[in-house]
This record gives sequence, structure tokens and C-alpha cells, in this order.
Amino acid sequence: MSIEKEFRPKIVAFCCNWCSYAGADLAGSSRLAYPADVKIIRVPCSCRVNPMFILRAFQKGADGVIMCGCHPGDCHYSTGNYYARRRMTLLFSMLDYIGVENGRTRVEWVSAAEGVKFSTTMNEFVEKIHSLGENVRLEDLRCKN
Amino acid sequence: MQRIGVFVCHCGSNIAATVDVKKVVEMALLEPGVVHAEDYQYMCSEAGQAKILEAVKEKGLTGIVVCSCSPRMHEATFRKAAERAGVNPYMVEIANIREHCSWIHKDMEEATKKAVILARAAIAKVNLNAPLQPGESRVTKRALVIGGGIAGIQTAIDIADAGYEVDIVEKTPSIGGRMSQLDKTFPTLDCSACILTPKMVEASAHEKINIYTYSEVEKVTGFVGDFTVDIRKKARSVDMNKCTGCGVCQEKCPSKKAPSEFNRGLNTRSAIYTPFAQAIPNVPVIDRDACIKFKTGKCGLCEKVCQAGAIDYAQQDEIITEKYGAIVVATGFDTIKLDKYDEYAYSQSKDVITSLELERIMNAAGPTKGHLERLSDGKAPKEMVFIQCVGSRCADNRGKSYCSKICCMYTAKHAMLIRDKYPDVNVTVFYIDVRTPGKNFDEFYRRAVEEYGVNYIKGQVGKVAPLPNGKLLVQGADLIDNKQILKEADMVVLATAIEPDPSVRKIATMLTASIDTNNFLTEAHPKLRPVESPTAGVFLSGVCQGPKDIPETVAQAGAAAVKAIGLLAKDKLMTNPCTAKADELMCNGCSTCANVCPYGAITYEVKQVNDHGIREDRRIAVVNNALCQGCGACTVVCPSGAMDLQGFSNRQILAEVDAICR
Amino acid sequence: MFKIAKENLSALFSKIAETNELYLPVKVANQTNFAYWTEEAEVDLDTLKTVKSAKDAFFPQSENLYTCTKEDKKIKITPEELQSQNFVVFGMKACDVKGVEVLDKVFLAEPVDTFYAARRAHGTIVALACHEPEETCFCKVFGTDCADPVADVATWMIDGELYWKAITEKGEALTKAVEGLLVDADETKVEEEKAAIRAIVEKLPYSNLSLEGWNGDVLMEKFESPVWEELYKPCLACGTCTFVCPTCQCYDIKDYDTGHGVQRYRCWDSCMYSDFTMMAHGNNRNSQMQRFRQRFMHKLVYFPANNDGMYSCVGCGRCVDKCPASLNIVKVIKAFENQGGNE
Amino acid sequence: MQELVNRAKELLADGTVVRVLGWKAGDLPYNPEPAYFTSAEELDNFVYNGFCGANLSKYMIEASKLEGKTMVCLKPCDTYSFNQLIKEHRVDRDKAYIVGVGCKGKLNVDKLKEMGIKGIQSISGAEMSDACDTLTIQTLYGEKTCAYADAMLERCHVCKGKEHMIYDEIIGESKDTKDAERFAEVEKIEAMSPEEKFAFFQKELSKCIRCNACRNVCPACSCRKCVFDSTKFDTAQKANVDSFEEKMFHIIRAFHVAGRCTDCGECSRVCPQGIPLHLFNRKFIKDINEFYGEFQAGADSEARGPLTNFTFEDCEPSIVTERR
Repeated sequence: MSIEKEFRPKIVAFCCNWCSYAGADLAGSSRLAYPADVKIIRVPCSCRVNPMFILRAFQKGADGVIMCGCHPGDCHYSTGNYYARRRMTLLFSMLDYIGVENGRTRVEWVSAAEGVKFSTTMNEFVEKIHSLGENVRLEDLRCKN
Repeated sequence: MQRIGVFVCHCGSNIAATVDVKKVVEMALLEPGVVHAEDYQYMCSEAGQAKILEAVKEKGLTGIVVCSCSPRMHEATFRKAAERAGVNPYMVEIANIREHCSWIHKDMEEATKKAVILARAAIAKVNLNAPLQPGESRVTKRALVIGGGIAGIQTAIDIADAGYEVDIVEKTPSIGGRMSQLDKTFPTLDCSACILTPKMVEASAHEKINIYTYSEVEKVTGFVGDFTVDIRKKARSVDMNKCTGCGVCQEKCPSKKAPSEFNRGLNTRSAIYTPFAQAIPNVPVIDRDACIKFKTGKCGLCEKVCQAGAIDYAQQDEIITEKYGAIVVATGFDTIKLDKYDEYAYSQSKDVITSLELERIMNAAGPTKGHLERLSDGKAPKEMVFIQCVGSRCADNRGKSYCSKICCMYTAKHAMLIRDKYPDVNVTVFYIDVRTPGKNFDEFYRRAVEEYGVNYIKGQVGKVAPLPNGKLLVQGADLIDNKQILKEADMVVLATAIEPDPSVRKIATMLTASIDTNNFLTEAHPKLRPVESPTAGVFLSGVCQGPKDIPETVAQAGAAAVKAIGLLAKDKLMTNPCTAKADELMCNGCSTCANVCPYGAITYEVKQVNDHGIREDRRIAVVNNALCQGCGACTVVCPSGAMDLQGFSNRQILAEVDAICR
Repeated sequence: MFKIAKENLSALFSKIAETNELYLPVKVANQTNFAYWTEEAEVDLDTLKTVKSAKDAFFPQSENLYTCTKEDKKIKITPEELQSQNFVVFGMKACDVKGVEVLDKVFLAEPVDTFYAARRAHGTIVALACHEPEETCFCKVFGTDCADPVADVATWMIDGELYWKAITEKGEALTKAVEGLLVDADETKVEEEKAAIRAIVEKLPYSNLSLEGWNGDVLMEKFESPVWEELYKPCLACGTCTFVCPTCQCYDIKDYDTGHGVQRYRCWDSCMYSDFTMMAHGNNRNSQMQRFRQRFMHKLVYFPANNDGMYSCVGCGRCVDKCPASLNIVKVIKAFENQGGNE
Repeated sequence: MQELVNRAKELLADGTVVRVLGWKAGDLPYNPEPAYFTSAEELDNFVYNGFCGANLSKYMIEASKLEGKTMVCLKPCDTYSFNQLIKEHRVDRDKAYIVGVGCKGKLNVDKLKEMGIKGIQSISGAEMSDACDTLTIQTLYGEKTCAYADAMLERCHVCKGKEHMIYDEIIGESKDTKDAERFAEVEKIEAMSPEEKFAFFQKELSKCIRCNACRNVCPACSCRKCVFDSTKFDTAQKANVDSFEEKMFHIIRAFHVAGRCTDCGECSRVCPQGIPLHLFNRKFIKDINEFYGEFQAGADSEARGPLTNFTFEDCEPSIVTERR
């Protein structure tokens, strides 16, 4: 066995309570595997996700952050994900602008019925983060082990 | 510091087979605040819940973390257990180590590691939880229905039949709405008045229904269960209590030049008028803009001829303030203005009419007493052309992007009725698609084509030009035979798009009910809550929510009534305690949060605050807990972070982030 | 007295860096600040004033004090190590050197700040005379001679040559270490340069600023003067003046949770900030007027009252240059002059 | 300028206003400071010239709390900020008598210093009555001249125009000084490789000393308590202990003002380290324009900002990846 430390990314997934969290539950009950690197935080709505949370995750050592919400038009609160969509578009564009690798952040709309999509999305995302490697450009050295 | 108990569920082998629950317990005990941790076969069982009660008793727990299945499964169960144990139910957090962990990972070590982290995040969150209490608000057992068309009438009758007081506010002098203007209804060809009038009578006679006609909603304050509404009763100039409805005043009135709203301006009416014979209430109003008495001070004929002495020129608008628990919006529709469709010559020829105008022409009480004739010369038409989708399904911004839904069917109806009554009249219909989903709808359309010989042409009309011979030249395309069509017609009928009645904008603003870009009121959920507005306590009935025909309108009216009854049946409303809350000392009063609130739950008050010794009056956001649904949109637009969401606070979420990334 | 040609300076710097950390003005993204020297660094000795003073060399904007880590349920505390590596600060101006004297009064007095003391003990200051003083300079008012800086080593840049004179023992030691690169020189040119600098200083607009009446004796009178109410109004409450100042010494102590421990660190604070001296009960200076007044009262009244008349302003003029609202200590001093506040 | 002073005196005398918010002559040729004047005598120190770059809109937050009306001098670009502050209920329109003052571009003394002009004794050519095309500077080291435009603030090169968006009256001529593309610098960065972008911002932001001047001068940053000062959010920082923190601060600050920032350029004007902070705000403005349609914050005091609005057809966040 190789002693070389395998890169295990830390990935935070913000999921809205009504669609995506339920989608993740469905992925679970359907036994649709995705890597354990993904840890889900439940929020009431994608519009609850503050850009600050995303930056904070990177600061504290996350290598990727993904936000999932109801499909546009299906928001439990009717309009939340529309606001979230604009916020995240601008934030991601800004991260790209300051040279943070594209793909470290992602938004995906996952309904409560889309267990398969949840699982596929997470698999894809983890793979993407693997290809990007460790988060260096948004790291806080103090938080590195 | 909290005293936290962590309970790790095996869920039989569902969790325990892939997660080392003992290890999770061991690791949880190292986390700050944790004073107790144990694992158990089935935490959701009675015995499992008893473990929680026991631990609370023995260790004085203030916070509880259950590592188990999804909170969507058993959060409520464990919250209740906590409550029984004397711990605030909102001091419970669930770490989902089944759906999000044991069920999707095979490797025990990996799954255990993840379960430990998920538990850690839940513990970090509970450390910052605060007890929350659901609020209570009372319910005024009275409903307001805005709009007195078939939608409003049906909703009001249904609510009233359930035993609740209902007020209908109608802006015109009579209830009845658009349906009262229709001649026949598809697909049964019932006489519209014959089926509507009994409903109108039922509403007006109902002891629980109170009708304000010639009235408008002026102001709405309050929230679900407790709205306060100002209704402006416009001066009718006729005393409702004295008038007997004999109609003499209308006969004698010398001013008969005002266009009749009811007949879509196709003929005129007197200055003192009831819109139509079966109007309810059967009490006329004086149109002060048309009345000679009001314009010149002379005349006063109606006063002289009124034996009941009901005429009251001095009458003033009256504001009535009433409290309601629920509000139903049933403001209906109007046809769009055709000024952007000049190619159809609507403004140039009297013989180009809208379908709603045709309804009036076909109606025995209409301007032509039900005879089909050209309005220009009174001659009977021989060639009639119907043009579909005028302003509907419009790609440019002249008209509406949506399908008005009812036009295909009423055009088939018109065509059939004309061919039935005047077999010598040729009827041609230009259409994009014929849409006939609905019970007996397609059969109806096929009858029009097959039995009545209506000529349907798939294609659009480019231009209608009045000819010197008085006829109309219709230039269209036949897309099936791929040829240009030139047709001389005697009358052209435009299936004009419908749009929400313009009054809805003001009402939506007053109710903080959201409207879409087409001014249709938005539903709380397009599929699952189609008759509720996102604003709690506001319900939607009829076309104000989207295009519909009569049966759909009536069905939705009933559904809206049921929702309103469900609300009125409650004495008190329990409110979700996970609501937004503004920190008074940090709030800038900038109104940004109110702009994104889908529920109109945020208002502003000028309050005196004491900011570390500085006393100032400040404009501060106040969240109405009865309205707030806890989405958190406001928290992110608040730059200072003054607005926070209880139960999902910034610090709680950040603590979870930190715990996961550690 | 020695000298070295400008083109040989990089050799000098690498020589110094062999045994010392070297800290000198470096241009990054168009701005010159003190920074650690590397082969690639763009050394800039021409800019008269670095944006920040050289204060960081002895009192960095932030520094760790200790780290707490958790081992099971026990907490382990690891203190940060003190400076043990010798270092050289090259190119400090006379005003900044004087700034260090002010800091010494604070940090070397009992209780001694060990972090600072360690840095002072291991640091050697090579000062550089000001070639072309600017209109915002007023070091003369505080008795500083920018033509003849007093440090471990004094240097002058004249016609492409750096003249070098060791003053203290530390200075001698450094000179010895780099002796091979220096050549002997006489002082004629240096004396000429000094005279030229002093002549310009005489012409500077602020050189005649009077500090008469600014001392501890007039504390309450100054404190209660209505002049402050007018003066503070444009103040944005930013920390620019504080952070560019060579003498501001206030710091805050904060904890940072790294996820695997807690770092206790200190960082500069500004008395202009609304949360400066914020305590559990609140803040004893609630208004910006009070905070504004504090800054200048401290520099011109409280500090001299407690430190034998030494002001905690050295006249570097950085705040004059940098204040976004064009406020500064000179305007404050003048305002009191005009108001007759000095009687 | 005299016309301005005379009008101010009139307004004070007839009781329309009880104070005037303008600029007071400084003690150097280039450092006038924002100031209140309450009497005709005080107005003798009033000055308005090319160095009066400060945007006085934000001062009106405090002035709105005072008794009586304040006459405030606003340049065309300042009026955008004022509108935005009205929209956010931070200033009281009724408490302001807005005199739209003419503007021919404002000067940045650092530009002169970058040209090696030092020891400045006097500057001529920067008065409003001047043509404002050449500056003549007397220094201790001789006389220098410089084209007015070469010493202008960055924001004036991308001038939003000479129209005042809101005012009670206008005094003085304005000039549109635009001579550069507003988004040229942003586009230049966008065209860089991720590595270059990262290096560029890392270098610029490494200079940040967290003095908060950018924030405190910003009319959009009008929070009573900034999140970065708040202990409630776990975000309070006073220094950039790690390079992450300067990124966090500037990204979040730009995000908080996105859709509200009028691009007044005050942040870049005041940064003591010359960090081109407008590049953050302008990036958001450019993105907003491209994604959601042209929007100029402060063009009026009513329109919904782009981040408190949406359309059903908005682009997805993946556009960021797709358009590369």
C-alpha cells in the first residue's frame, strides 16, 4: 500500500429543506451512493444561503461548496430560489474574477423526486473537486492542519 | 453553555450495519457542551424516547441531538419527546446519519467518520440554539370577497353556507360580473343569465352575506386572521333603503347619452341607471359625470318622479372599516385594449367587434335586441369572419404571451349559434391552433365543424381593411393549403385576449400579494397551493389567478372558499417560531428586506432605541410572526446582518460549516 | 564614514541578509511599504515616505501570542516564540526612528512587552536622511533633524552613492559585517547635503507650527473645548491615520478558532473605530467626537504629560497625506491656535 | 464659486436652510475638507474647486437627523448616491436643499505625486472659473505644469455625465470628462488566466491595511454596524491576519453594495494604499448589466435593485463557466 496521503476533499452542500434535502433523502433511501466527502447542511430555502457562508466554508478548509435548491418556479416560498440564483451567479462570477478555479462552487436545482440527480450531481462534483485538487486560493493558512 | 445529550440510533441495522454507533457516541462525548451520549436500537420507539426523558431528568439536559434518520421523518417525534421531558422542542437537532450516511456508504470506517462529523455539526448548532415559542394570533370570523362576479359570488355562498359572515365588495353598481354579459355558455349552450341570476339572488338573500356594490377596497392593514379593511362606498345618489327599483327615474332621465358599460359601449344608457334588468341590488346609481343636475345644477327630474323619495343628490362617499380573518380576491378580467392591433381595423369600422361585444349583440337584452346585424348599417351579415388569438400567444410585446384559454370554445359557440339561427350566414374562423381540452369540449368543436359547417382555416389574418362598399377585406393565410386568402366579410369578430382586471394591481399592492408580469396573482405554490396567495390569509378565486372558463372558475371559487373556511374555523393561529427577527440596534431601516419578502411580513416602525447610551428615533424593520414563513430571503439581503432567522441563524449555520470543515 | 555606490546596494542587501532578516522599502503594486527583502523585491529608496511607517518591524499589525489546542477534553497552551533572529531595518527616516522612541516609552516601560522587547533587542536600524522633504513634513516641530538621523547607522543618498556612518555598537557590528562592500569616504558631501536639506526644511509650510500650550497642564481646558465639536465633523471614523502612524500603539487582543485550536493574537486597533474600548457594559466613548478628541488629546496632551513632555507625534505627515477627509493633526493644532485655545 | 457662496448666504438668510454642507479651504493647496457652515462669516472659508472630490451624500445621513434643512452641494455623480440613499430611507429628502454644483472633473493629488511633483506650495488652474485644462504647480523644487485630465481621479475618466439626477437648483457648468471605457480595466482582468487574475488581486489586496476607509467613505456602506465590526456574525476582524481575510472583506463588501453601488469611486479615491477597489464594484456592475439588463444604481430613487429582483428567465450560475 502506498503511504502517500490520498486527497480527500472537504465538500459542503447547502440543501433547501423542501426539495433538495428531500432529494438527498430519496438518494439515501434509494441507496444511490456518492462519496462521503459531501456533508449536507439543511437550510430552509436556497435563499437562506449567504455568500458569507460559502466563503467561510472555504476559509475553514472546504475544497468545494455546492448549493442545491428547488427548481426555479417550484420554490416552497415561491420566489426564494430566484433571488438565490442571482446572488450565486454574481458571487461565482466574482470568484472567477479573482482567480479562484472555476468549478469549486456549483448550484444545482434538485427536486424531492430527483434522488438520482442528487447522487449523480454529487458524484460529478466530487470528481470535479478531485481534478481541481486542494483549495489553495481561498485558504486561510491558520486553518490548515 | 448548553448541557447536550446525544442519542445515536441504530435503526435496527439500517444505521448500525455501516456506522459504528459506539464510536459516534465516544466521539460525541468529546465535543463541547456534550454531557451525555448513548446509542439505542430504535430511538423513535417509545423506549427510545423514554431514554431521552430519562437523560433529561438525570443530567439536566438543555439541548438534544439525535443521530438518526432524516429530520423529515422524525424531527417532530423527537421535538414532542423533548417537550414531554420539559425541554423546549426547538432545542432538538437531528443529525441525518441514515439517508445521508449509512444508506449510501458501504465502508464502515468512512461512514463512521462522516457520521461523527454530522453529529459534530448538529452539536455545534444546538450549542447556539435558543428556545423558541410559537406565537398565537386570533382569527376574526368574517371573510371579505373582493369582486362580485361568478367567482366572488360562488366563494361567498360557500363560505356563508359554512356559517361565516362574508362581505362582497363589487366596484360596479351590480354583482354579476362578466358572466352577466354573456349570452350563452359553452359547451351546453345554457343561457348565461338563467344560471347566473339564481346565484346572484341566493347571494343577496343569504343572511350571512352582505354585499357592497359600487364600492372599492381602499386600504388593507393587518395580517392573516386579523385584517382591517377600509371599504369606500361610493355615493350612489340613491338611498338604497328607500328605492323600490320601479325604474321610472331611468325612463324619465333626459340624459341618455352615456355609453352603456354593460353593453360594452355599443349603445347608451341614462345618467341614472342600473346596468342591466336583473341587477342586484336593483337600485340605480347616478353617473355624476353624465347627470345634468350634477353638471349644471338644473334638472332634478328623477327626484321629482321618484315616489319613494330615494334620490339623494347630497350623498357622500362613505368609508366602512371592517375586520376580516380571510380575504378572497376575485377581481376577474377584462379584454385587452386593441390600440396596438390596428391592422384589424377595430378602430376604423363598427363592423369589427370583439367577441364580448358579439355576446351583447346576440343577447336579447343587448343593443340589437338579439338580432345579428351590422352596427354600421343595421343590415344582416352574410359573411362573418372570426379571428382567433388577437393579443394572445403573442411573441412580441404588443399583446400577451399566454393563451387566453376560453376563446377557442366561445368562438365555436358563436359560430354554431349563428349557423343555427341564421343558416344563410357563412362563418369562417382563422385560428393558430384549436385548443379544446375539457369535458365535451372537443365534441362541441367538432359539431361546429361537422354539423354546422363552420369553415375553420388554420392561419393568421394579416390585415382587415374596410372597403368602399361597406364590406371588410380580410387578408389571411391558409397554412394547410399554403395559400393567401382574400375574403370579403360583412362582420369581423376578434377573439380578444383577456387580462386581469386592471384594478388588481392596486389590490395586490394593498394585500402585499404578489402578481406576475402579466398581472395575474401568484399562487403560494403553482401545483400544490393553487388557490392561495403566498401572503397568508389571502386566497385566489377565478381569472385573477389565470385564464379560466366558468366551470373552472366555479371550482376554484369553491376551493378558495374551503381554504378560507379552514382558516376561519380556527380560533387561534399557531405561528411557526422559526421566523426572521431584526436586531433593533443594527437595523438600518433600508427596506431592502421588505422588498424580497414574499409574504409582506416586514413593515417598518419608527422606534426609540437606546444604542449603548445614545437614544434615537430610528426606522426599524418589524417582522410579523404571523406572516413570516421563515424562508430567510431577508437575512441575506441585509448587509449588516441585522435580520436573522431564528432556528437557522447566521451563527448556527456558520457553526455547522465550521464543524464540517474542521 | 563609508560609502557604497548605488548599483552595489543589492550586493550589500544580500550580504546583510546572509545573517539577518532584512526589512526595507519595497514597491508592490505601485505602493512602497516596508517588507522583507528578497532577490526579486523591487527596493525603492526614492519614495520619501512609505505608506505605512516602519512600525511593523517592531510592532507588527498582527502577531500571535499563543495557541490553544484541545487534547481530548484538556486544553494545551503553546506560547508563541519570541523573536530570536537578528534583523535589520534599512532606510527608516528620522521621523520613523523617533517613532520607535515613542513606542519604547510604551512597550519597554513596566510591564515590559516581551514580544516588542525581543524585537528591539534583535533589530538594527539603518536610517536614511531625507533627500527632498515634502510639504506635509513637520518633523522639525518635534525637534527631529531629518538631515541627520540618529539610529544604529545613519546613511545619506547623494549623487548615486550611499554614505554610511555607524553610530551605535549595533551599528558598528553591522558595519563590520558588510565592511568588504564599503569604501572609506569623507564627510564633505554629507555636510553639504545636510545643509541643503535643512534649507528646504526651513521653507516647509508646517515647519513653524507652534506646539505651545500643548501639555498636561491644560488637560481639562483642551478636553472641554468646543473646538472639537466642529473639528471632528468630516471624520469618517476610518483607521487610516492610525494605521499609517509610526507612533500609534493601541492594539486589540482577539481569538481565532482555526478548527483545530484557538489562536490568540493581537492586532492594531484604532481609537477612531466605534468598537475601540468596547467593553461588556458598553463603550466609554460613544460619539465620534469623543473618539476623535481622544486621538489628538492622547498624542498632544496625555502622552507628553506622562512621558516627560514627549509628544506621540513625530511629524511624519502621513496622516496629512492620507486622511480621506483631509483632516489631520496639523489642522487640529492650528484650530486651537485660531480659537485662542492655548491661553 | 462666489455664486455658490452668495446663494448659500441667501438661503441661510431667508431661513430656507439652517446650515450649508460644502467644503472648507484646507491649509495646503489641495486639501479642502467637508464642512458645515451656519453663518455668512463662516462661509468666507467656503471653497469649491477641483480638489473637492469628496462625495457629500453620505454626510446627509447625519444631517438628516438634525433640526432644519441642510443645503448640500452635490456634484452630478454624487446625486446618484443621494438617490440611492433616499431609496434606502437613509436620508430625508425633505431635510435637504440640494444645490447641484458644476463639475469639470476632480483631481487626485496622488497623481501629481506619482509624476514626481513634490513639495507643493500652490496650484492654479483648478478653480471652477478656470478652463480646467492645465494645472500650474509651484513647488519647493521649481514650477511644474500638468494637463488637468492627467491629474483627474480615475472615476472622472469614466464620468457618468454632467447631469444631476436630483437637485433643487443647479449652480455652475459641468463637463462630461469621460475619456475611457468604463469596463476596460475589468475586461482586461477578465481576459487574464486564472493564475494571472489570482496574482493580480493577491498583490493588490496584500497592501490592504484594513483601515476601513473604503467602507466608511462609501455611501452604500451606510450600515449602523458593519458585519465586519459585529460580534454577532463571527466576522469581526481588525487586521488581515491571513491573506484570506482581505479577500473575504473586499468580496463581501462588494457583494453587499452590488446593485446599490453607483460607481462613485470614493473607495478608490480614499484607499491609502491605492488599491483599485472600484474594480470589484465595477465587475458586479458589468455582470449585472450583462445578466439582468443595464442598471445604474441611483439613477432614480425608486427602481428595485437587481439583487432584490428577478425574472423567471434569469441565467443560471453555470453561465460563469460556460462563457469562458
